[in-house]
This record gives sequence, structure tokens and C-alpha cells, in this order.
Amino acid sequence: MRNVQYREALREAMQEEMRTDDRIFLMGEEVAEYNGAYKVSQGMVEEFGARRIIDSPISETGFAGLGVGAAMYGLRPIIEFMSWSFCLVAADQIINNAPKMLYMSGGQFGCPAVFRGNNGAGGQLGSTHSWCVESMFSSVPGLKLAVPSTPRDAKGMLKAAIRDEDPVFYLESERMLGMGARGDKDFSRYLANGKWAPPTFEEDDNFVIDFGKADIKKAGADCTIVTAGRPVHFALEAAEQLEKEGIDIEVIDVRTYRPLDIETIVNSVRKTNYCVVVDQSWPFASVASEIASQVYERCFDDLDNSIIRVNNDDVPAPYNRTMEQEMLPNARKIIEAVRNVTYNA
Amino acid sequence: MRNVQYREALREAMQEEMRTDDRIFLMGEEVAEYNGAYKVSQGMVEEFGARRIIDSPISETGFAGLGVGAAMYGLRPIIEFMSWSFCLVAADQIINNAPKMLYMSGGQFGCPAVFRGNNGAGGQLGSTHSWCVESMFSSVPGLKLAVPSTPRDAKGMLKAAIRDEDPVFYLESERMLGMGARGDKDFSRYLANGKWAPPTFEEDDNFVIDFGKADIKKAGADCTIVTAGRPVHFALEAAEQLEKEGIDIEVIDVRTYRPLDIETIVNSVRKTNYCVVVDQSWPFASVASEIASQVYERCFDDLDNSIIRVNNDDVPAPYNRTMEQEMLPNARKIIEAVRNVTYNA
Amino acid sequence: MNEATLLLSKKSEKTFMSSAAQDKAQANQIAPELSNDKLIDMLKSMMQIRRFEERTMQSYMQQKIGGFCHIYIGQEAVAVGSISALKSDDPIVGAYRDHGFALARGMDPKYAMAEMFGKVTGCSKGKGGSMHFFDKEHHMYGGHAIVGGQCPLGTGLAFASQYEKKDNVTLCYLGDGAVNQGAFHEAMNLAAIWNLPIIFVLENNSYSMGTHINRGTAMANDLRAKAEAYGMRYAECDGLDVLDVYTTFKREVDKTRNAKNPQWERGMIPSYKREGEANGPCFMNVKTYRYKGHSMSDPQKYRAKEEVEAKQELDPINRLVNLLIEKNISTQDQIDEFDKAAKAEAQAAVKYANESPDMPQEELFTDIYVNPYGPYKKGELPEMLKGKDLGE
Amino acid sequence: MNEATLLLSKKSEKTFMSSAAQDKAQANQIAPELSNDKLIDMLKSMMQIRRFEERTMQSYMQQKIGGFCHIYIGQEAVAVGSISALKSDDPIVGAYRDHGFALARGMDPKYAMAEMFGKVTGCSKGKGGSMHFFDKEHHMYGGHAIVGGQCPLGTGLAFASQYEKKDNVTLCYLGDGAVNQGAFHEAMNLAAIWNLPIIFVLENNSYSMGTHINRGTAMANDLRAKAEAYGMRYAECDGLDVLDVYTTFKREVDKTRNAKNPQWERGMIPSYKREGEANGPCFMNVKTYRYKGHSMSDPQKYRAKEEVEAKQELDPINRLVNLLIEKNISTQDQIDEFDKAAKAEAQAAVKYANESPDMPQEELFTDIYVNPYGPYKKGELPEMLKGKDLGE
Ligand SMILES: Cc1ncc(C[n+]2csc(CCOP(=O)(O)OP(=O)(O)O)c2C)c(N)n1
Ligand SMILES: Cc1ncc(C[n+]2csc(CCOP(=O)(O)OP(=O)(O)O)c2C)c(N)n1
Ligand SMILES: [Mg+2]
Ligand SMILES: [Mg+2]
Repeated sequence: MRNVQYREALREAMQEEMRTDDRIFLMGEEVAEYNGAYKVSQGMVEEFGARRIIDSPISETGFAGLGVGAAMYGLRPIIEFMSWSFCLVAADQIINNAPKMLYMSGGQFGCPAVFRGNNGAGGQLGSTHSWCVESMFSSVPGLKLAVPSTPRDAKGMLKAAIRDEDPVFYLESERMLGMGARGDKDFSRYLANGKWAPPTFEEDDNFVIDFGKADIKKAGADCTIVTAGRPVHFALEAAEQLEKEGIDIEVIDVRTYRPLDIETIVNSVRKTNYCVVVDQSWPFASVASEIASQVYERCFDDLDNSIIRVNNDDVPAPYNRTMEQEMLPNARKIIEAVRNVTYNA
Repeated sequence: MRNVQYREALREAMQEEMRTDDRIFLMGEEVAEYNGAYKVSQGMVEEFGARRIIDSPISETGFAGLGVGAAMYGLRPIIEFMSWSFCLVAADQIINNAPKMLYMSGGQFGCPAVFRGNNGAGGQLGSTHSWCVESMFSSVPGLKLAVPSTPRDAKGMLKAAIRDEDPVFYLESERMLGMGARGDKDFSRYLANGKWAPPTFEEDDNFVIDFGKADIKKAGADCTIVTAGRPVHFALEAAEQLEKEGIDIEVIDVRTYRPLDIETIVNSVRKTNYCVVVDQSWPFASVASEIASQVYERCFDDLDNSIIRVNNDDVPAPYNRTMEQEMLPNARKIIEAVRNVTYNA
Repeated sequence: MNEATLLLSKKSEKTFMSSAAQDKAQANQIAPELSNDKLIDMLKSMMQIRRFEERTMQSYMQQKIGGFCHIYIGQEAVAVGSISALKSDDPIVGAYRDHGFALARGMDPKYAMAEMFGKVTGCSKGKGGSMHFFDKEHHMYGGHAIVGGQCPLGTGLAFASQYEKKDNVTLCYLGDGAVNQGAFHEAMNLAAIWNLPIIFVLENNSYSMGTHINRGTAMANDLRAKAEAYGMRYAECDGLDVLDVYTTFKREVDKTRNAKNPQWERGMIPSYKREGEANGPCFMNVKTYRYKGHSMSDPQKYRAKEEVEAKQELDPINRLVNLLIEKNISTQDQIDEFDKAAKAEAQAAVKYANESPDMPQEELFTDIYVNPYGPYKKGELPEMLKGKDLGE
Repeated sequence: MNEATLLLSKKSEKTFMSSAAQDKAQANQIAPELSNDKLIDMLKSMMQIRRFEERTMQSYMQQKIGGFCHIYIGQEAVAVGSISALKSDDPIVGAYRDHGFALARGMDPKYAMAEMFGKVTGCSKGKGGSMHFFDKEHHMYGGHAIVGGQCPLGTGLAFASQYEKKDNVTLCYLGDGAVNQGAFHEAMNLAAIWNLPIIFVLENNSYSMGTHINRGTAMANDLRAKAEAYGMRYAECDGLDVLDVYTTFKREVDKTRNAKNPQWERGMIPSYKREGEANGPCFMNVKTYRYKGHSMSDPQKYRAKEEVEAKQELDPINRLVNLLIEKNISTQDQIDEFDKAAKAEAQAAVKYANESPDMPQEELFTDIYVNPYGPYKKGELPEMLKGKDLGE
């Protein structure tokens, strides 16, 4: 196991795939000469040249649509959005074109492109820059949507995304890019067995994590927490504290909302009989609503209490530091939710 | 009660409001000289002139954003999208700007604009043109979202929308525009008491239907169907048939997803103990998921069975006529759902 | 069915060209690269489209076809002239008014008609409809229904062939209404800064639905300025004259074909000039006209009958017919034969479409993912492509 | 804090202008409309911004300020010169690099600083931050963080004042990176076809983050072509020379002020000319430079230190200082006083911000709806606007 930052894991995934497949290119704002606004693509233009690592102007509709067209032609574009919060200017290309092309063409032209970038609040960036796209976009058939939570997942799933023949929305997080190196709390205690960091190069350079497989980040008997992305860490933090209260949490990282591995979730809830769903987007018509609905449908007789959803507050993101933190899902809210849901246990 | 088409009801609402408030203007593609692509604004440029009824080029980002700016200034724009399916090219303006402006400006600049147009499948228009926006957009705090189902609601709620100081997404339906005149089945039997058509001019020209009030389109004791917009009619059709089987349906038209009148829904479910949610958008992370989740949360002990959601199939819209019908929610699917949900009654 | 717009011997007195048009036609030097066979192919191709579209209208009236249906009649010379100037593997992509360029590119009309009938034998298996014809064999990357949305796709195709170091040119068709969409401008700029091998083909029929171009588009009377804004080559041609279209495209396609991206060299800071690059992208303003309404449901109150009639006097098919007869390249009898064949083919397409099986229920869940999961299934290739070499 | 870029008597030997710059400054005719008082006001306003921004940087380093923070140093003449040419109720709107035009428009620095400190006393109550300054009293319709997104808003403001038959002119500021966004082009076209009273002010500092304008924008070396594409008046000025900015804006604002919409007359089919309309919208290319990084976190590897230094030689504040002294409009002593005042004001702003109460928890749910429901509450006006006449 290596000590690899989340951002490095993303970079390694792209590099390794690009070395073996010339059809892959990376395009986005500042990805080449600037080495990436968040240094994800650092050094890549040196290795692959300006033909394959391409600085684009601030024209998301243009270059996201270019990615769709290039993918139809047979290339394997990786399109970086500096932030998913900016992707609305390209919404028509990524929502109306990418996921529907295969269908509308009767199976002739697919869209094997990866759209990736930071999702959710960065840090005090204000309302337009700090929201999450998973709830809006995972509702669209034809695309796949992944929200990796650890350096290991970030690498293995991005490799899967690049190899996938379908359009993949890959949601990273500015707040996690430095994880694995910056001295952030890492949950290796829970994440044993290679759940945190990628294996060493020698071990297996080509490990790929398939889409549609939820990962039990921590096994537990008393209550299931279902989540993905950054909140996985809040859930683990909550689990750590709740352990002290004698509540043994199972943390399920769904990893991909589309496909959603509902079986793993349902099996867990059938075991624990309690469920909390944590999702970093706005609550209304969210991925949390979806998971809750599906769990109710499948586990109606297994649930010993109703499910509690922990979401971003139903407000635009404020700039103020404290209030931004207040608005986001966090360990405190999760702990409260678990206590409330299991009070009758 | 007058025999008024849904499209005429929309037009009357705009005309009446425009006559008393010069700040209101209507802008969109073909709204003036062409009399509206769907004749909603027929004759309006004659009455109000080219200053207030404005044909715009095919620049949704441009004119939707213009609407936001004009609203900040103090006007009351009505922005027509020929179809909500096209609005993605303007997504940034309507999702990142309109609903967040008041917040980001600390309460200084609101956005009293109405964005309106056809929502959902028209008739064989293919995948990019035939989807519903309610699930994606009602997730965003700062906007209000209405889906009127009858000529009466179309008129009274549009007047409310125009008067509202907040941005309103107003979702009409190409398939309902002719309702009330075209010999479509009307459900006046259920919709007595002025629930179908607007009152006569003499009676009350200025009736307004407030947002956030669900309407019990048909009262019933055995099972609650929660829905809005065009599927209200499918639900009523289903109710009519189920009556023959002795199942007495309560049809709740939520009318606005944001604000959502969950109380009326919850009260109904507490009475019937069964619930089916019908929504014309894709199932995943949909308004149906939201309503189901909220009902479970509030009525966990009242429900005698889990909820069934009836949605659009989880596929892009096909062109083929039969398959398009097959994909949409319809009376048959609702009847099945009700039978399945109440089988243990 | 109104067939009066096409020159046939039986109606020859009615369809003789106006003398102004005749002058123009005579002024045409038949391009040296154009063999007589190719001229006749172009005529046949235009006739094929015209007769096909007449059947489309008829079938629409009979409610065999649904949805929005945009008829190409009047614009035939644009698709035929431009595509005749391409290599067979040059990609094309365009808007929803796509019947013309699909047929001109070589799609068998029966698959086109079957598509509109919603049949599984259609080019897009009945899933796309009139606005979404696709044909992988013929490098036809689709009709696209969101105005302007095809422009970034076009740059993607051009980008890809340049990336692969192939010498293809992409044609990206768009209507005059699309010029007001941001997507068009972003695509133009990307094409310019990376010097992509693409021609943006403006099918300028003066109207977007009921809106005259001057009402919605600044500088509609001088569209060269739009190309200059991107330092892109500009050209224009008479879209009612297939020879003018062909020769203009031939010239510009050849220039565009060698477009190289200067920014492949790191650190390169490009400069630009108004007239664009000889070996770079191009914005082509093709002045054309649609005889029919915007779509099948358009009452056309925004233009005078006389305006339409005046344009019909310049009918592109009639003009080519006259020229071919005049230059003794063909005879009226021969032309009547071609027309009979075109009509027969259109009729056969309807028959094929009628007799084809409907889209089966299972197809609702196929072709959504290439690597499917859960409820989704992998789809079969459309009938049209079975056994075809798709170069994969 | 690097203060070397501002001319002060103690450092006068270091900050004397290069002779090239001096020539240019002397070439300036001081505009006749410009009273000495107004000149001095412009100087003070630029100094206010410079000193404010120095404190902003300092406070950012001290982590009092978070998020993205874009410093206006170097560009002061743009905001000050342009806004000095406006009537007090002319609307302005711009991008996230908004400190300069907020202050130039009259916002009290203490509310600006408090905003960045996330305090409830901030101009946007701590909800907007550095990128989202708003000031209703001063007709400042916000800084906006989505590149290009403010352009349609600008047309909306111009549309609205025209609709209301007022004679206002809207200034819509944008960075050179925004020129590649579709929103900009759609806004330009709408402004042109409806002849809206708006000036699109390109704050052309040659870089969008690390990308040189020529790499991302076709025709960057001849931006007049972008205006011509919309038949819009074009003008340019030296954004490092506040007098050139002022006089150019004065001229163009006056022309723009009378813009009438020809399409208010039904059936009117407009025509266009490349140079635009004397009484219509304008695209203004202001050549400026930012001394600091794109935002506080930019390592600036994309440009040479010498490039920055060369521009600093042309410092807009220094140039005005020299001119005022030379023309005996002011003295070095006076100028030092102004500077002292500017510094004191900036410091006071920090103090105010520091001492202000944090944004309280309840504010999370206010200002989301004007007509609130459920969990939402109506908000109070910001401190800044209390007791102000907002013309409502
Ligand atoms: C973004 C978007 N807005 C609106 C529409 C509706 N619409 C379809 S075609 C059309 C007119 C387009 O005119 P033009 O581009 O000139 O093409 P033509 O029909 O003349 O071929 C409009 C407004 C759409 N499809 N997409
Ligand atoms: C649509 C969008 N894409 C990307 C960004 C990220 N971003 C913020 S500022 C910026 C550079 C803008 O440069 P320019 O317009 O020249 O303005 P300047 O910073 O020079 O004032 C970028 C890429 C954004 N905010 N919005
Ligand atoms: Mg047109
Ligand atoms: Mg810049």
C-alpha cells in the first residue's frame, strides 16, 4: 500500500490508461501548461504533449460537446470541469447529448467520454460554485455516475470510467484532493484490506474497480449508513464516536449512484434493521430520497424505524465559513441521526 | 364556469396581469408575430405591442438571463421556453443565477421572473425533446415550481406565479394545451366545485390560486394517489375504473412541488393507509422518490404497505409512438400499482 | 401532393425558367472536375430527395409519421452539392432538417422512411425519428434537434480526425437560427484556435420558424463579419444552384483538408487574421430557401406566397435539368426516366416502411448503454448496418 | 505588503515614470469636462482601491478572508475611469473581480471588507463573499462568479431601463476569458438586435488564469472584429491611463445613452452596419493588466516577472499623480495626504470587519425567498442599506 494523495491517484489512473491507449486525451481549462487548477494533471503535458493534454478556453459547452463528438468518432475523451458547479453552461451537451446519443442513433454511436471535476463545496466559494450535481444528474438514464471517496477508489474507478464505453460523470472533491498526504485523518483502522490506498506499483498497476459495486467501508451490526464521496469520511468519523456509545455502524459507500448497487444496501439493512442515508446534495428529490425510497420498498418489514436522511441544508451555499460548515452534512449531524433512528433499538 | 382551453387559461392569466401592471412583459421564441409556437400568446402582441410581447432569437441563455437581469432591475418578466426540454442551454442562468441572486446579494436583488413552457413528452419528439424537468429542478432552493393540471389551475396559479416575488418555474404541457375544448375526456364528474374550469369573467376575474396548496382533485377512502400535471388525468382515469372494482381512490394534485404541501398528503395517507405516487419524470432521484420518502418518514406507522411509485420508464424517450406511450405513466400502470399496493387491504 | 415545382416534360410550359435564372445558369462554367456522370448523379440525388420528401409529407398527412417533421424541399442543392465535394469518409453532422443530407450521403431511403414510421428497420431503429437520422456506414453523425447543439459535436469530429492525423474534413450543417446560440460561437472559436478541419455550413433559408433572420441576427446582411470575428475563412454560394454549391465547396473543402493545429507545438502563441487561414476552417454561407413550412404544422403567415413563388422560379432541380439538356448532357426523356425512378424509389421506401415490423417492446431498454447493467440490454445493430464494414 | 507600485514622496526616486509613459501622459489633453475636483476624486478613488486591496491581501494571508479572492491592483483606472463617466443611477454589473468597481461606484469599504470577512454587516450579509458584492443603493448589480454569466444580466438591465423609457446606460464588465463563453455572444446579439443602451466593458488583462488570450481567443489581436460581428460600435482605450479611460467612456456612454429599440415598431426588419449605431450599444476593449496572480492562490508561472514589472512602470496611479503635479493641480504633499487617508480608510475597514458580528445561524434560512414558506424566513436589509432611499 502506498501513501498516495487522492489527486495523485486520479493522475496515475489517467497516466496509466493514456500510456496504453492513444485514443485517450485530456481536455479542460488550465490542465496543461498550468498543470491543472488543482494540480491533478501536474506534469502530464510534459509526458503526453500538447496534442493529448489540451488547455481549452472557458467554453464548457464547446469543449464538452467536442468531447461528445470526438467520442462518437471513436476517441476516448477525458473532459475536466474545473468544478462541476460550472458545468451548467454545458448542461445541454452533457445531459441532452452524451447520454442519449446511443439511443437516438439506434445503437450506432456511443459516447465513451469521461467528464470529471470537483463536486460540491470547495471552501467559501459562494452559492454558484458550491453545489453538488449527483442528485440532478444521476436521474438521467444513459450516463453513469461515480463519486469515489478514497485514493484507492479514485484510481481504480477512474480507470474503469475511462475503459467504459458509456459516458461517465466522475465526481471528485476539492476537499479530498489532498487526502492521503496532508495529514488528514485517515481511517485505515476501518479501511484495512486495501480500502484506503492503491496497491503498490509492484503489486498491481492495473487494478480496476468496477462500477455498480458498493463497498462496505466498515462492517457493523447496529445501523447502516449509506453514503458516497466526501461524506463517507464523516460517516466513518461518526462511526468511530458511536462505537464509544456501543453503537456498531455499518458504513456503505455506494461509490456509483448509477448503477446503484441496491442489493448490498438492502442486505445490510436486513441485518441491522436501521438505516441513515447521507448525501451531500440538497435534500429535495435527491439521491438520498432515492435510496431511502428503494430501501423502504425492499425492506418495509425489516425496518425497525423510518430512515433519516442527512443532507446539505435546503439553502444556497453561504460564503461565511461557519455557516458553510453548518450547512453541509457532518459527523455531528450523522451521529444525531443515528441516535434518533436507533432510539427504539 | 366557462369552457376554456388550458392554453386560453394561460393566456387570460397573462393578459389580466399585464393589463394592470406595466412591468410585466412576455419574451420568447415566436411569442409575438407567430402568435406563439403553440398559440398560447395568440393575439397578445396586438393588444400589448412589440415593446411588451417580444420575439427573441434562439438564444435561451441570452433571453433567460436577460429576464433575470430585468427582474433584478424591478420588471416582471415572463420568459417562455418553447419547451422546457430546450432549457438546458440556459441552465446556468435559471439554476445558478435566478434562484440564488437574492441570497448572494444578502437580500438586495430578488428575481421575480416566471419561466414557463411545455414540459414532458409532446408526441414522438425523441429523447432530447421529451423529458420532464420537475425532478431535476425542484431540488434547487430559491425557486418555486408549479405543474398545473387543469385550465382552472393553469390560470389561477399563473396569476400567482406572476405576482410572486420569487422566480417561478411554470411547467405546462403540450398534451394538455387543448384540454377543455378539444373533446378530451374531462373529469368534471370528479372535478365538481370549480376544480376544472376557471370561473366566469363576471364571477371573479382575479381569482388566484396560491402556491403550496395541494388540491384533492377527488376524495376517496381506500388509497391515496399523489401526483401533479398531466398524470393527474391518468390518475382520475384510473380512479374511475377502480371505482368499478370497489376501490375508492383519493387523488391529490400537489400543484406545486416547491413549496410542497406535505400536510395534505400526509393527512390523506393517514386516512387511506395506502399510497401510490405518480410522476412523469425519470424515477431515479425524482419528485416521486421525494414524496415517497417524506410520506414514509411521516406515516411510517400508518402505512399498511410500502408505496409504489409510477414513473416514466428509466429510459430516454423513443420516437416510436407505441413505445413512447408505453414509457410514460398511464392509467393502466396506475391501476396495477393501486391493485398491488392495496392487495392486503 | 404539389409536384408543380419540379420540371417534367408534361408541364414543361409551366416550368421553364425565368430568364434571369437562365442567365445565371448559363454563366455557370461546369466545373472541370465534374464528369457528366457526376452531374447526372447530382441530379438524381436531388430528385431522390424531392420525391422522397413528397412521400414524407403524404405519409405525415396520413399520420404514418409523427413528431416534428422538417421538409427539405427547396434546399436539395445544398446537401447534394456540398456532399459531392467530399471524400466518402469525411464526417458530416447537422440539425433536425436532416433528410436531405442523409440521403445525399448515401442512406438508402427505405431506412429513412422506416425510421419516420417508427419501425425497428429504421436507420435509428425507430428510436430517433425524423430529426435523428444517423448512418455510421456513411459517416453521418446525426441530425440533432437542439438548435446549435450539433456545432460542438462537429468540432469534436474535426478534432478527432485531426488528432488521428487523418486528412478528413467535417461538414457541420446548421440553420440560420443556430447562429444565435452560444454553442455555435464556442464551436467557431475552438475551431479557429486549434485550426480544425471543419466547415460550418450555414443553410441560410432566411427564417428560423417564423422569424426573419434580420430580426434575430445582427449583421444578417453581412455574415462575413461572423467569420472574421474568429479569423476564419468565409465563403458563400447560391444554395439554389447545385453547381455553384459544388464548386464552392470543392474549393473550400480542399483548403480545409490540410488544417493543422499550431498549438500541438507547446508554447506556441497563435495570431490571427480576418480572412482566416488558407489551410484552416471555414464558415460557408449557403443562401437557400425552404418551400414548405418550418415543420409540417406551420401556417406560414410570416411570408408572402409571392416570396415563395419567386424562389420556386429558381428551383435548383429545374436549373440543373435545363443546363443538362442545353449542354446535351442529357435529354428530357432520360430525365423523365430518372424522375420515374426517383418516384418509384420513394414509393418503395413507403412500402418498406409500411411492411416493416414495429419497434418491439424490448427495444425500449436496449441501446442505452454499450456496457449495460440491471434492466438494460445490449442492442443489435440496425438492419441498415448489418454486414457492413464499419472500419472497426 | 508590497507598496512599491504606488508613487510616494519617500520613494520618489524609485517610482518616477519611464519616459515613454511620460510622453503618453503628456499627450493627454485633460478632458474639458473634467474639473480639478473630479481629477482629484479619480485619484483618490484609485488610491482607495489600491490601499483597500493591499489590506485584502493581508487579511487573506491572515485567513480572515476565504474562498477565491481576485485582487484588482493594476486595473484601478478601468473601474474609476469608466464609472466617472456615468450618471449616478446608471446600472453596472460585472464578474467576480469586483472590488474595484464596487468601491469606485461608491460602496463604503467597510461593508466590502466585512463581506469578505463573512460578517453579517457585509454588503451581501456575509453570504456572497469576495466574488459577490452587491449594492442596490449604488445600482451595482453584483459581481458574478460564473464566467460570462453576467453578460445576459447586463442586457437585462439595459433592456429594463429602455423598457421603462429611462435614459440610463448599463456597463457590463467582463474579463477576456469571458469572450469565449456562449453567454457573451448571445448577450451581444440581443443588445445589437434590440439596440440596447449597454456597453460591454472588456477588462482585457491578457490572461484568463494562466491562459494567454491569444491561445484561447481567436482574433485576440484585433478584437474590433468581435464587435463588427454584431454590428456594434467598437472602442478601445488604455486601461492603465485613467484619463484615456474616462474620455473614451464619456464619449461612448453619451452615444449609447440614446439607444432606442427599432423593433418596438411592429414589422420593422432591422439592418446593420459593421461600425454599429451612433446611438446604440458598444463593445469597449480596455487594455489593462493585473499585477497580482489570478486569485490569491496563483503561482504565476505563465508570465515573466519582467512582463509584470514593465507594466508596473505604467502604473495608472503614478501616471495621474505625475500629471496632477506637473499641471499644478495638486502637490506631492497633498497626494501623500490622500494616500494617508486611503490607508487609514482601508485600515478602518479591516477594523470594522474584525469587530463586526459573525453571520448568525438564522441567516442561513433568510433571503432565499422574498415570499418565503416553510423553513424560510424573510431577511432584513443589509446594514449598508438601512435608511437609504432605494427609489422603491
Ligand atoms: C435550443 C432550442 N431552442 C428552440 C428550439 C425549437 N426550434 C426548433 S427548430 C427552430 C427554428 C430553427 O431555425 P433555423 O436554425 O433557421 O433552421 P431551419 O428550420 O430554417 O432549417 C426552433 C426555434 C430548439 N429545437 N432548440
Ligand atoms: C463557466 C466557468 N468556467 C470556469 C470558471 C473558473 N474560472 C474563474 S475565473 C477564470 C478565468 C477568467 O479570466 P478572465 O475572464 O480573463 O478574467 P480575469 O480573471 O482576468 O479578471 C476561470 C477559468 C468559472 N468561474 N466559470
Ligand atoms: Mg432557417
Ligand atoms: Mg483576464
